Amino acid sequence: MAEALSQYLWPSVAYLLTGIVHALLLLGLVAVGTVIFIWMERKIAGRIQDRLGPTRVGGKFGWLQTVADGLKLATKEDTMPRDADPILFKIAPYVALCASYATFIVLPFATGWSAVTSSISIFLIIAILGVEVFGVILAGYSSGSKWSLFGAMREAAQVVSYEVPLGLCVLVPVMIAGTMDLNVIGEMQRGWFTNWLVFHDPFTFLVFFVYITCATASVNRAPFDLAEAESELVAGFHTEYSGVRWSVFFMAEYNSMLLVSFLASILFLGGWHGPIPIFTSTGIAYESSAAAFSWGGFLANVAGVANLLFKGFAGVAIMMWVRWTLPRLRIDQVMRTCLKYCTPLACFCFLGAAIWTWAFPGGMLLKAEPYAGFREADEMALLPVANSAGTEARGDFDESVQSSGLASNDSALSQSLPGELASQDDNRRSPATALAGGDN
Amino acid sequence: MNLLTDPVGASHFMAVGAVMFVCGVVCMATKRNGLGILMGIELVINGANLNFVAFGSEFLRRNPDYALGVDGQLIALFVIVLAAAEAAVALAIALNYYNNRATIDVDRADELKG
Amino acid sequence: MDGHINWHSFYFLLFGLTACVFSVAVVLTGSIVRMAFYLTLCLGATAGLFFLAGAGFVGAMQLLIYVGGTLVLLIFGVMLTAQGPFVNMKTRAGEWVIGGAAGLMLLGLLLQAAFRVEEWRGPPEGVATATAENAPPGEIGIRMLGKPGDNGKAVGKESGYLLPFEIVSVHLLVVLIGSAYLARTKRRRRASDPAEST
Amino acid sequence: MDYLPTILGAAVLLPLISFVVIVLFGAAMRKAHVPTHYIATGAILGSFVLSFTAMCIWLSTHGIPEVHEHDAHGHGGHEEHAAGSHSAGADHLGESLAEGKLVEKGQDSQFIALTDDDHKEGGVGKDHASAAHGPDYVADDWYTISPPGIPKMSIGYHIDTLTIVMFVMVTFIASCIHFYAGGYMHEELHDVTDHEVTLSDGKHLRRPGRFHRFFQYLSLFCFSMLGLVIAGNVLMVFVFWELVGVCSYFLIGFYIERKSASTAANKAFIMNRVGDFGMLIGLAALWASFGTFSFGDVDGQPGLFSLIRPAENQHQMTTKDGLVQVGGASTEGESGDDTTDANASNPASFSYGLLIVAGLGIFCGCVGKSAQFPLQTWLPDAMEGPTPVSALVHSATMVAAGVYLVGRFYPVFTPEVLLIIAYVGGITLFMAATIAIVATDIKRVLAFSTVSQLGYMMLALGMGGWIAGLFHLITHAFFKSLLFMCSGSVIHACHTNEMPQMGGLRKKMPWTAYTMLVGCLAIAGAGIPFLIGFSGYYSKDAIIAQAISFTDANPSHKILFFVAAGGAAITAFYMFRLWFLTFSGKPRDQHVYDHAHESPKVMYVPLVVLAVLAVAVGWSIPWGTDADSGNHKELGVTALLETARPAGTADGAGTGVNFDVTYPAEAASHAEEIHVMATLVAFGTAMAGFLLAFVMYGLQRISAEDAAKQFAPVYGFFRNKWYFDELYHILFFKPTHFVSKLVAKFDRRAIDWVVNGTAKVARKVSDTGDAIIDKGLVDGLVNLTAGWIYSVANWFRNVQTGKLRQYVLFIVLGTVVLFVLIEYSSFLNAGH
Repeated sequence: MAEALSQYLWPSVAYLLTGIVHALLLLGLVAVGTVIFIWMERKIAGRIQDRLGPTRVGGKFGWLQTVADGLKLATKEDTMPRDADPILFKIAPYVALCASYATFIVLPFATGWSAVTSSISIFLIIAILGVEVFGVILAGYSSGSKWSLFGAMREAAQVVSYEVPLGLCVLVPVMIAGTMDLNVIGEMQRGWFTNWLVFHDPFTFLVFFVYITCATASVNRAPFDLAEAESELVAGFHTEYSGVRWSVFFMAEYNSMLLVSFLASILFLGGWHGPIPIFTSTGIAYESSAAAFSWGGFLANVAGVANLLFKGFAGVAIMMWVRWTLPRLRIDQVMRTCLKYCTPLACFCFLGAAIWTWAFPGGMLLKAEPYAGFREADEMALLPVANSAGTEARGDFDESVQSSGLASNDSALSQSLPGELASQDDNRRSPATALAGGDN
Repeated sequence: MNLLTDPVGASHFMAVGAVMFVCGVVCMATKRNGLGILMGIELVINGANLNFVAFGSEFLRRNPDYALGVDGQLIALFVIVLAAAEAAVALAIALNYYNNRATIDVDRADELKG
Repeated sequence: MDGHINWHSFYFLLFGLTACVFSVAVVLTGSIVRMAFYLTLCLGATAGLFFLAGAGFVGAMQLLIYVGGTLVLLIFGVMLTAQGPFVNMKTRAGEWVIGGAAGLMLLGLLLQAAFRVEEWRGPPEGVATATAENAPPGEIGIRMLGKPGDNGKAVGKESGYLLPFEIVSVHLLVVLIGSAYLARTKRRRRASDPAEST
Repeated sequence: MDYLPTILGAAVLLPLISFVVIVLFGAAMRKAHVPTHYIATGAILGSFVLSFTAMCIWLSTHGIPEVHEHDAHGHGGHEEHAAGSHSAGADHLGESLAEGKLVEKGQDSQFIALTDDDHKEGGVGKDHASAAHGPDYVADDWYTISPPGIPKMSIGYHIDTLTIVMFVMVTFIASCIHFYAGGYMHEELHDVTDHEVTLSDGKHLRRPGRFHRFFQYLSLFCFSMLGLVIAGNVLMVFVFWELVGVCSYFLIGFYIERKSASTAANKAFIMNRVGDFGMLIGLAALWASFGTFSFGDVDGQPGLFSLIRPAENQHQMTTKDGLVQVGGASTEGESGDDTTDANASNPASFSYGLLIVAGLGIFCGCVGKSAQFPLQTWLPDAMEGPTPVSALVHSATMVAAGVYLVGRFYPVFTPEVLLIIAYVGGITLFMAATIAIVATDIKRVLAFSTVSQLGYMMLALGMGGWIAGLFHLITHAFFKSLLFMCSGSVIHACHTNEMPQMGGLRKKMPWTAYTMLVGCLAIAGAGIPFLIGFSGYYSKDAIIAQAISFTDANPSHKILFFVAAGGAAITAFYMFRLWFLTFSGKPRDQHVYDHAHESPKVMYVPLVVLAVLAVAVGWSIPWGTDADSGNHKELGVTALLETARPAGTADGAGTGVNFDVTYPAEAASHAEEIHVMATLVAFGTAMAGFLLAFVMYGLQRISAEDAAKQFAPVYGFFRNKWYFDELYHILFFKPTHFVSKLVAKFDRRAIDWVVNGTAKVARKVSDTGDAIIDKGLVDGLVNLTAGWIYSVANWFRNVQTGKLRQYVLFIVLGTVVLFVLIEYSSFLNAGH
């Protein structure tokens, strides 16, 4: 988009404009998402508690209720306790929101549709997500209230602890794919739903549920919402917040939920690929994230985004369902769940999946003939090259390497490729093993 | 030189690193709070780390062949990990100190004075 | 002119200034919690600088370990050792002067060292550094497992890091146990009764 | 076959495991009231099962042994035995002997020609385990200790029929003894009051029971004995040999608080060391000469036996080049005319003397272990140990080890050594038998009887009766363990060892009495002549037959025959004296009699089992006929041992070089005339002894007291065990004391004076030096330096404020200064 615009504008302005548009799109997703989530939550809670939920304000199914809520929050008086640390108190909600919002920078929404293509995107997401707790702690501490402080402490302890099993769970698909690039992990699951990693082997199937548990805990949703246990801590770290700042915390929370749901879809549930490969089998979808622009591919990607959004919203709905169904755990139970069950289980699954992948390179239910596009995605993970070079490399790769046509800034990797390709009869070989094996 | 148009080099990174380093040192020298000193140490370490990464990078040099390459990143990784370890131990010591003295003022910890 | 904005340099300015400003803020602020917050921002900006230098993995690591882990730990320490909500331990003016002077001297020294070597000043003009790609983490992993890089242009300079890797692993384990031992709950002595604290 | 080493190795290790388990958990088990002996008994029982399995495997692979000699005589010719190459040669020798010919030097060539012919004729002949080929054996190393380059030291095995027979015997008897000991030692389960130990305050010692310790030692004992038997090389033999010694030390000194027990243990140990010293010399001689330790051929490397009796020389004693020649040179002059024969070995050409030294040395060890003259005095004292230990030591393990070793090393012994063995055995036999006549302690009678029987075995071995000696070892093991356990049962019932306080116990304890009677009959060699008999009947017959055959060949050594025959008579006498004194007649001590009771079942059941075997172990069971050769097969100890006979010894040990002695083939003693005569002699002498005992002690027609008074000097002489202890006291103890006193005096007077004088002078000198150099110069310098450092450091300590932040500043300033200095110096350098 930036390139297209730069034909008409100064490059710098075009660059800035593009960035702003993208950011606004994402922000819109977050804001609208939050509004929808609030409504969803109320309706789901109502249904689960055998009542109707909000109906009075108006609109079909009472959807105007949440708009009214938003108006109320925006116009509410913004109070601050006398003992609070003013700077930190004001800035804390934005730290939390920024942290959860910044993760979208590397999240792919469809084939090739990510703001920044990074080879370590999943790692980056996990890292940035960890910063969110910082805002919570700051909020809790700067409020000058013991309820807030307790809530913040609980949240910090819980989130820091749950980052360990969460990271381990994420490692399983990363290991199977051999890359930390979410684009590649998503592309790898193209095709029928049997290609989804959750069906890759029994261990990924198990670790998917461990992931759901840990993710729920790390975004502080019930039954792990110790940090804002109303009955004990009033409202936890945001006890003293009101108005817009409070709603910013709310946005951060719902945003995190949406994010972990997206991650669950991309890591385990096929990402933006549907269960039935309509666009892939008709051939109009992009074959890889490096493919040239085409309207068919664009259409397919739009459908993919819808797919991913659906999965993400479904995940959030499930979290709500869980919240209104299960009672809250005690803090020691929360910690025990993390340290005594989730962590060992995740370790076990990691080992199991490693052994399984080594023993059955194709996975359990994966089709005998995997999707051909993956091979290219595989190469892409290996080659930090410009997009055009990647398509060229597909044709006659050896030649391009010989003629140093690749604009790679890491010759070690490009040199390793011929040997790696020669031995790559099995398309499912992970890039990491190929790299280690073909390197001499 | 115009920083907005000219490419930056390792020197610029080193300058930022130097500022962080000095801030860390001053922090260590002036803060009486033990944890403040700890933060000063973190600053110092990060300043140094920045230099490693800058020297490892091939984009920041006149002649990319002279860059450290991945080695710089690796050393930076090790430094980060060791700093984390150091922070954990230092924090444990600070907590212990606090448990014994009910204060965290390092000026009170001068009993080793001979 | 406008078309020649070097975005790489722009981002460097952004992150570098953030880092510098907030590191100075760390020194100047009195509240320990604010210090921690400024430190977070400073370290986050450093992570950004790492990305700019092409060390994406290190940057992510920095975010994960420092900002996400170590600083949370630090905040814990702050909360556990803070008696009142905001504790200030005032530093005497003389110390500020001496410390500042020493710091300035050191800064001068380091800056002149940094800009001394022509070769470090950056690539020649016109080279597009904005395309700086982050190296994939694969090579870092392989090097950590002890395989020397076969980067043809720097033979002899690069070697495997298996031994340091192992040492650091063991070191981490030791630290984990040691700090758990040090920080484990003990009978808390009252400050008002120095006779008890032996 | 391949499993044999594994099976037997497991059989060896089982007792060791039991030992380790009891060592580790014994004390805990005692506290928990878990009987420890289940472990030990289970282990040894397991060993027995394994050994028995091994024997079955061996028999199934090698077939039931065939018997040649009897056939040869029965058919009066050897032409039809084309298949058995050995049998022909042996038969020939036997026949020539039977015709009264002496075996001349020249027969060797004839013998070799014969075997050559047989080989040509009997091409399809089955490869028998016969002497001409050497016995079948399995030998290999489990583990090699030494690095390559030096003579190999390894842990290996050497398994032949002898090994297997010994295994079965040892494990079986040990199993019985373990069972028995479980009952006998039950007192040790709880705290024990030792009435024989009086403490300084007049009370008796009270100590915790050592039940588990007893079984732990017992297990170790069995392990060492089995290891000794399976050992594949001399080094291993020596190690286990010493282990056996140390176990006996532990067990004899089991009641360590009793002074007599601890002295007896020490005595046994030291006496054995004396013998072992000789053995070490022998081993050194062997090693120096042959450079190998292993018996058999391992990995193609020839072992001791093949080196001494190589197959190329028809297993006759041979040398190799390069041996120490001194021995050979010294004997050359004396035996020059004996060595002219072309085919026979040429003793003078190799270090024959060294071989004699080796043989004598090894026999020295056996003398110590088997309590032969003149080291026999420890064995009776060893009665201080618990009776099961005595049973084990005297039958299957310790003393048997000596005889076993003589049997194992048989190929190494030269005729001279054998003759010495025979004489030592003879002296021991007679001396011990006479002492046994007058002993009153029931266990001592048995102890001297053991010494005497061991003398028998040595005598037989020394006279060339390899099978006779080892056969007697086996049979003796059974009936002697039986006898000891019976006596233990009696002691258990009466709480006394003295026979004069017993009498009439037959009615109180019938099981013990009749099983002991069986034992007495067996040791006396009772049987119906030429028909059937107790086991002792066969083995004693074989020995006496060997004696006859040997003395026929060497009339000048006729005395050995008389010793053997007389010994048989005395044996019968003292055994029945024991039985009559103990079990028949009227009770001499009513209190003891009233107190006596039959032992518990766990004790007398092993007695019955052993009694059955004491009767039957000597029998040979006909086992059909071999289809190929037409030879009879027999299943029996003798037949089995025959298959293990060391190569080259079937036709006698040859002729002595230094002594005038000729060894007939052992087969010669099976000749009809000799056999008949031996049976008659054995039966007659045993009968005479029995009758005398019956008259004196059974019917009490002749008063024993009167006889003792009448022969007072002889009686006293016997009673005091031929004054051996006193002799040793005068011979060794007193001179040592005297010399050590002298040495002590010299030490105190002369050496101390010199040492003290030197010390005084040195002190004077150092005092002077100290005053001038040390105090003045060195101290001054040191103090000066220290003072200076002190003042400097005192100044520096002001810097050490302990303020952390100050230190940081110092570091910063230091860095800045350092850089400035470097900068400045580089600036200066650039200026130049």
